[in-house]
Amino acid sequence: MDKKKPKKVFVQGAIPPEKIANSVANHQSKTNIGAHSIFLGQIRADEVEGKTVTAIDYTAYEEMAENVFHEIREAAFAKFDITCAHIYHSLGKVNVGELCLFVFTSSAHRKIAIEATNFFVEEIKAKVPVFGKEIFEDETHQWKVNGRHYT
Amino acid sequence: MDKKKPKKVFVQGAIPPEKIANSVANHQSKTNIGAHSIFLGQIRADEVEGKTVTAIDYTAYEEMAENVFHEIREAAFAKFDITCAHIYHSLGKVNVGELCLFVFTSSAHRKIAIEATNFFVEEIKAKVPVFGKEIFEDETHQWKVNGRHYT
Amino acid sequence: MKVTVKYFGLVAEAAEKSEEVLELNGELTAMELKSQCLNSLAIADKESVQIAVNQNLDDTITLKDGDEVALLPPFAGG
Amino acid sequence: MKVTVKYFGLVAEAAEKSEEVLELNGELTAMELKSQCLNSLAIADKESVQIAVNQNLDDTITLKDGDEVALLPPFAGG
Repeated sequence: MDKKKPKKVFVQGAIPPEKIANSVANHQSKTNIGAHSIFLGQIRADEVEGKTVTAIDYTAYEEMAENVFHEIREAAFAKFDITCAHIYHSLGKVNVGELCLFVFTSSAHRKIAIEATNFFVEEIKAKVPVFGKEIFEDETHQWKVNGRHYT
Repeated sequence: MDKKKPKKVFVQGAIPPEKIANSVANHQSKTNIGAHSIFLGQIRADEVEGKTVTAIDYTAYEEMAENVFHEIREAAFAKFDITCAHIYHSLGKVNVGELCLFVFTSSAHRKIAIEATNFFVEEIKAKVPVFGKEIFEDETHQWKVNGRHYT
Repeated sequence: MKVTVKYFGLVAEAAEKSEEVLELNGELTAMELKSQCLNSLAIADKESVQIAVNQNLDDTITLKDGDEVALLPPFAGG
Repeated sequence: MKVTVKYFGLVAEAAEKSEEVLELNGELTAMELKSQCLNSLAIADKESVQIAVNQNLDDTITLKDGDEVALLPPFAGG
């Protein structure tokens, strides 16, 4: 089953916008699809005590993270009548303005695709062991925590 | 105000996937954005009494439609703390597998972007005078009605 | 008085026209004009057709000279 | 018995290492090992660090020879 095949989620560095166009183009032959829902996470130039974030350096407990991504996929396919689902997450340094997360689900019907994308985004933030070092312009850093800025 | 400027929503024919990549790339300099939410409508090969849809030919009461799109934008900016919002809708013939609607919103925070995109999609379907002729493989047709297949 | 009537989608198909200018005598509401225009047309669900007067969907409006009226079948955008 | 301990994010930074193999004597739960590993580290919020044993976040597990243990600071994916 295509949908059950484990897929590699992590990509090195930022996710290029062309990847989104390519992913969409690859689904134009699937004529049972009526709706695509896409979520993109972009690195914000947050200010913390007068210093500005210039990049986030992502690391992960990779083996566990890939397994958790896979479990989230399985749960999503059990819960929602989606045709396809793709997730990509950056590892390594991603600069401000660049993309670090790309979630893409497709379904015959819009509400299903939209709900499935939301499910993926919330599950990823809550359950995947990914760590983010926010790097400031002066080369100092702090560790990002989900829910602190990003709600 | 950039956000208040009326923008042309209608495009002739299908929306190419590259348009999505270009739109995303154009927002990488806006470093207060943390999340993009995108919805894409794709033409489905629906079967109706044994015949298969091969394309939808869209027409609109264009002047009214552009005004309604503008009102929906104003309402969205009043309701949600979004940075940007873009909508594109096809006119003319769009083949099965091609894209007819592209909604793109951006915000500092993911929930706002996601809710704003949902708002746009629901409002567009309910309020914009766009008409769709579903063309079957044998050249016959029927008129599409929102809510009949597309819920 | 003159009003311009625009036809869209399945209404335009049934009417075999997309626009016409009508010469009206006396007071007429949007709803009355809609009935008059749809009366002779082969449309299964006339209830589902909305009428806009100068882009306003209120069908209780009384028409006046120069109005642009549109007969709109169910919306199918998105 | 031996367990491999992996350190991530701010825990790896504070520990100045990403992995080590520990030789343990006697029975130890995941929670006890976590306390032992974090004890000497300069980490403000030790409560927020989770421990996974063979990718399982249950910290009541009793460790056994060959386990892979990971010390995980708050997640920041997405």
